[in-house]
Amino acid sequence: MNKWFSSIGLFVACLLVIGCGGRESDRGDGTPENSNDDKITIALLPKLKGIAYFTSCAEGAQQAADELDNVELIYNGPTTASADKQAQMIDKWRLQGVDVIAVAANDPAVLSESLKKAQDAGITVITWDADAQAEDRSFFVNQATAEAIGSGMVDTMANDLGGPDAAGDVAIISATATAANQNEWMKHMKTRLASYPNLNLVATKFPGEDQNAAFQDSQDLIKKYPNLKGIFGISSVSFPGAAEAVKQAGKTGEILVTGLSTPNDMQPYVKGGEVKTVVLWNTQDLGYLTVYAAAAIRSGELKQGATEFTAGRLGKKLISGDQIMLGDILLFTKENIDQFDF
Amino acid sequence: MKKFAYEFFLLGLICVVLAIAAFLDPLFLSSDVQIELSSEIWELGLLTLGMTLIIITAGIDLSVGSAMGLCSVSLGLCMHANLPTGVCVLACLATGLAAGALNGSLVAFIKVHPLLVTLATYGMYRGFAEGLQSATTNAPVDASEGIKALVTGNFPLIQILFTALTAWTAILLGRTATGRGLYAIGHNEEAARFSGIPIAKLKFWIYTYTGLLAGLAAISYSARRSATAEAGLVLELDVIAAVVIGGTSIYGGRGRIAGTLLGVLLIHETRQFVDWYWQRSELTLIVIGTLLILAVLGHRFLFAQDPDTH
Amino acid sequence: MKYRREASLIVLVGALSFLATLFDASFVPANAIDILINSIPTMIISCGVMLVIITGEIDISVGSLLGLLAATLALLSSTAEPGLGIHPYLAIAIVLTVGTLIGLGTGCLVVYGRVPSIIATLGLLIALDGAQDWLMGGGDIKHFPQELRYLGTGTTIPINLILTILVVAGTGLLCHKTALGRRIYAVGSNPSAARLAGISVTTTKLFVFALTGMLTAIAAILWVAKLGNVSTSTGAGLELKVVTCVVVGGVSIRGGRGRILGVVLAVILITMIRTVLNFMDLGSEAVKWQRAIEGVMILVAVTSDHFTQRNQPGGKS
Amino acid sequence: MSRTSKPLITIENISKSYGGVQALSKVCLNILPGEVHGLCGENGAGKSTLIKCLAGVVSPETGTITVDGKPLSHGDIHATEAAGIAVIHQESTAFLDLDLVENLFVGREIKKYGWLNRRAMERQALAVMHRLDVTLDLHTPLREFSIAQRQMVEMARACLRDCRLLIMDEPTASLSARETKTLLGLVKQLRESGVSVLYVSHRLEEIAELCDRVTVFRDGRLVATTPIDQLDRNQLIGQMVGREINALTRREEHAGQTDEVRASITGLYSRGSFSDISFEVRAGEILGIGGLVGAGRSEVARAIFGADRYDQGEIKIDGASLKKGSIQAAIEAGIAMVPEDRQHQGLILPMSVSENLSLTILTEITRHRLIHHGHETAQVQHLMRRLAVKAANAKMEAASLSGGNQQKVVLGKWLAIKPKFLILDEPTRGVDVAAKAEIHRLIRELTEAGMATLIMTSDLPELLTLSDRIQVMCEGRIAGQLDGATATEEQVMRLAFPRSEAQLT
Repeated sequence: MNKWFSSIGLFVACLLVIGCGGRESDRGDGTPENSNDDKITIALLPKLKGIAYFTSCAEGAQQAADELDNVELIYNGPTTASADKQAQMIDKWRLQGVDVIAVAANDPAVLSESLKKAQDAGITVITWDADAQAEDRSFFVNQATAEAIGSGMVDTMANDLGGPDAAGDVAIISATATAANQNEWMKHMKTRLASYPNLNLVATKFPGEDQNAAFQDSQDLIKKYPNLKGIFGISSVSFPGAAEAVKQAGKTGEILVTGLSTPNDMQPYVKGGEVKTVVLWNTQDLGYLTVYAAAAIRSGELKQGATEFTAGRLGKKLISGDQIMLGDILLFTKENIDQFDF
Repeated sequence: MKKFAYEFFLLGLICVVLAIAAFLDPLFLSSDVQIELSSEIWELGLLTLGMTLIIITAGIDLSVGSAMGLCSVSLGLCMHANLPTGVCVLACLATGLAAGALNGSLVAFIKVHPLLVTLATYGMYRGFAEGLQSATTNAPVDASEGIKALVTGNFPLIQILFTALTAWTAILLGRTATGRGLYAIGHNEEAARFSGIPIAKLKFWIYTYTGLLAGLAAISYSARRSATAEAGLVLELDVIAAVVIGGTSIYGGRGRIAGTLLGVLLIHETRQFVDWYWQRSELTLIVIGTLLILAVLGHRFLFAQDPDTH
Repeated sequence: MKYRREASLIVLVGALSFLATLFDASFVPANAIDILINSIPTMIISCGVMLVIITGEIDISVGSLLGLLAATLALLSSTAEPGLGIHPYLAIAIVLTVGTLIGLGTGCLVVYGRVPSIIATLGLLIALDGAQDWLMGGGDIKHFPQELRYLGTGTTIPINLILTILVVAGTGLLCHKTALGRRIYAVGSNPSAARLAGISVTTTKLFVFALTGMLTAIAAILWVAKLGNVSTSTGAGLELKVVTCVVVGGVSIRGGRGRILGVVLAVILITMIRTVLNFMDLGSEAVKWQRAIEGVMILVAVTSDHFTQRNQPGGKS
Repeated sequence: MSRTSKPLITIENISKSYGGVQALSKVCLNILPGEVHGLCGENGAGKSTLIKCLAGVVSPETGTITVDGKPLSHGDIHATEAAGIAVIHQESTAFLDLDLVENLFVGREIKKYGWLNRRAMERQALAVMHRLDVTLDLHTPLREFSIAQRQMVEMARACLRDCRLLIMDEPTASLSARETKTLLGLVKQLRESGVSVLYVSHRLEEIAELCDRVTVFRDGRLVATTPIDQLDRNQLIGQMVGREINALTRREEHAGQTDEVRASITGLYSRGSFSDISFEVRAGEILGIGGLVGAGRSEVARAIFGADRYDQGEIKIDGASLKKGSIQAAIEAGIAMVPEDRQHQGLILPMSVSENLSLTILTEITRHRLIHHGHETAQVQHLMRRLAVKAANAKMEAASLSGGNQQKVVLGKWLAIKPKFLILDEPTRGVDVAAKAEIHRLIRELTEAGMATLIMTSDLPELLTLSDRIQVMCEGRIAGQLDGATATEEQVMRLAFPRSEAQLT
């Protein structure tokens, strides 16, 4: 019996603690959300933290926040590309009462619920980099659609391999088999590849987040397919992995690697010749534009139906429907890569 | 009371965390926030119930998170095929049961060390989950229709279920012959066998039970987020950490459900608050890892009655 | 049959090679060296973890530790932002020291703090992972000095492979030819008897943990030298791979038993599964099941012994 | 034997306590060169603690130990070794995963240029094995050796060093009579060569045969040190327990024995362990099984109890045949077993006495699927009274009891199920004289009340006094049967030895 009383006692005590805490803050509550009406708190959520791509986005975002003196920027994200962790963060921000949540969605389905709740709580939700379900956000800061990215990579590769008649085997090295973004890109890549009849997709590999496995997969592909001409490294792990494998196999120039990356990040391989062209957009500008858009939407300057919008140093940006367009995809090559620093 | 000294110690730690929270950001302690954040605790809580039983027998199950992912995918597949909700839920639970039973039979009947079995199935279940999902739907399945009701409302079914299962597991462990048997196995498996305790049966049963709990956790997760192979990723670390922080000895034979619950609460509150206040995901990891080590050190130096076991 | 486990691992390696040869006649000559080179980090760390497991403890923090050490090395030696660009040899020395010290710290937690090793290293696994992410901050680090990269990519002489062979040979010698090695086995086999025989259990365990830390540092250096890129995911999941290799290699998880040869074979086996699957024409659908297939193979490897030995009488645990 | 007056070892005023319990208080003792010094006392009397102090495993709180006039530093194993003190500990110090040579040299390997010198170690190992007159393969892991063989390795390990004092803590506890004889011979041989031996044993016969002087301990104090020729058996026992104990008497008549066959075992066979085992045990009868260690007795016991599988044969309890390899089925049929290894198989040491006692009757004390604490306490109290378990209360950890009381708890937990057929495997190993007598009394009482009892023991006097009938096993077979009332030790031994060896002796 003693045991039971003690266990119950424990729980009552526990509940009391939480309960007291609750009451206490209820009394002193009501301030955090709308206390600083002039300050707009923007929470910027990347797909994951700690990769160059999103870090440079964050740098751009911080520039914008510094320029707009009424903006306070929070930047945090999961340490792996986990939609679940993103949803947890969105929930927390909603409870903390931020004004805008800007999300680079790892997975629209997983995030849907959290985003809806945030909107219901009166928070402005926009997406950037990767879109969520259209009804879950107001605007999407669109640097490129999945289709544009997919076909962009294929076109770049084909171009580097000799134009429309480019011939040879190509392979894709992705992340995990369930990585939503990569799967979406691959779908469009495959469609686009159909228009290059002589480019033959021989294999797709899923090394996950394991650098060593990405390297090993690339190495094996190079050996197994003697006619391999190109490798798409479509994650931040597989792109350098594939480039390094090509370099160490002594196939520099014979096998080209392409993928998405910031210019600084892949610069050694572009200089080295393993990568002829890196596909990307100006990531700093993307972060910059996102913060400007977020502030404008929150303050009511930017409403649905607008067709144009001025974003600081970027000048006028087009809006099509509910998508704010960043502009063109950039191609970084040996010649121009030194001009960019992000 | 002396018997529950460690539980009070944990309670004290929770109070310290909450006091720090109250000092830094009282909003965190408001009931709204606490209730909202608690939606993440149920899966962790469910899995720790089974894990406590397993660790008390000196076993371990590294595969719970992966099994949860596999269950979630099987739920998603059934929903994708437009099967009735009941069938989907049953399929999910059956998957968990099967995953647990595989672990259980290898541990109990083939007598492979549980660390080895579940180390292997940890990779295998996740591999199957990812394979299944990418080979069929190739995306998480929205599970909001039908099972959403399980996690919403004033008294969501999942919480009632959790409470009931907690009570049941606690009684089982503290007051029944089965519970006595589990402790006996944990302390000295050979002597338990010579006393006629059905070791293989009990072991098989607890791993299977844990599998079933993984199925339940998968339903809860899928209803909150979506049915995906990502469900339960690295959750096993939290589960083991919570059980061990709760005072269960990794060597077996010692542990109580009350402690486990407090362990869950401590990990949950700490994690949520660090996430909430500092907004640095990596800091949360450092804090949780350190907390685990400190809690065990604390247990050793403040409460060790058996300094020379192992 | 003393070398039963080794024999069956050789058979498995042979069977896999044969299977791959069916798809590509030149599989073995073309890939043997590369498979060995790709197995280097796992191989080196497995040597340390094997010793830890033989003493009856376990270390599951090595993956995070490798990541943290690789990040440290990258920050110290990278010539571009945010690296400090200090001389690579100095950086290597620092990383080796840090690795050994962290290993020693782990040992102290286990030996003096009497925290069960699986729990202590689980805590470190989580905490060091966070520390790695904290250090890395911005993103991948590249631009390593040539002296460092040469360790991993020196084309004519694979220095990293030679180093690995030295580590493996050293571990073998330690195990079978030195008093310390004997004591490591003795401690795992019967700790109280070891104490009575005048062996310091404390020192022995501290030594194996510190050694594992140092070997992890070597693996981290070679990892960076080989791949030329450090990210926040570097080393993730390596600990489970290492433990899997060690137990598949026939080291008893209860301590006291195991040989380096088995572990080496197991590392090769588990590393080559990926390459063999890559060389088999799995097709675009089957490749999605690669991880599941690997999982099943590991489960079979881990449990096979128990199925075959089940009918022997009087199996004392 | 030359007796110099100057002692080799002088122990003065040694005290040691563990958590408030005084294990040794102000003990003074000296050991002369070339003497075999017996050490007696009930379990918990302080013998083991004294040995640990001498061995440098624990450091005493007060007092000094001097070797040849030089003080020995406390708690330093290496200093002890350097002083020429070697110990064969009571608990097994074998490294089962290491081979024989490795075991012999663990902790003091022979090195050459820093590397192990295997050849030199093998040479020395062979030499010492030769000296001990045992032949064992040098490269077999100890796991594959029998208990007795492992004991020999421990002996060899101690002999390997040129020790001046050899401490032996119950070295014959798990040895058969023949092996004991070899060992005693060896001790005598050591004495001849001038080595002192501190010999701890519960077996008074050995003490009488071997020792020059005997020191008796009781409750952490030294009672007396007496030359053996001034002491008879009963005085010795009297010193140990502080009161007279009725010495065991042979069972005079088969009281309570019936013709009702309780257990019948026919043609039991297990590959590699035993074959052709057939016998019957009747209600009210004690069947003793003798034989050398490793003859297969324990294996038969385990097979009957369902702890091990067997290949052929049948076991019937009250005419109903028993399911193979299931302890639960055996218990249901009314079989109980007190296993050989009390600490690992008999008891769950970290659990309380109460929990240990109720482990076999969990279903009985369960009401509405919950354990009923009232019923549990009642049952436990009853058992503790009946067995006279000396424990402060039932909530004490079983580990804190003395060996004899622990064994009573093991017995008690089986009496709780009211067994029809009780198997006892080495029931009094490491149990002090008083507890031993009580256990014997209890076994007889229960048997007379209609239980069938099967007892396996290496202790010949125990076998002869308790059994109604004796069967002797040799190399996995039953070598012959003797009548309990008339059998002699010689008869048992003759059957116990394999043929070829019997001719030699």
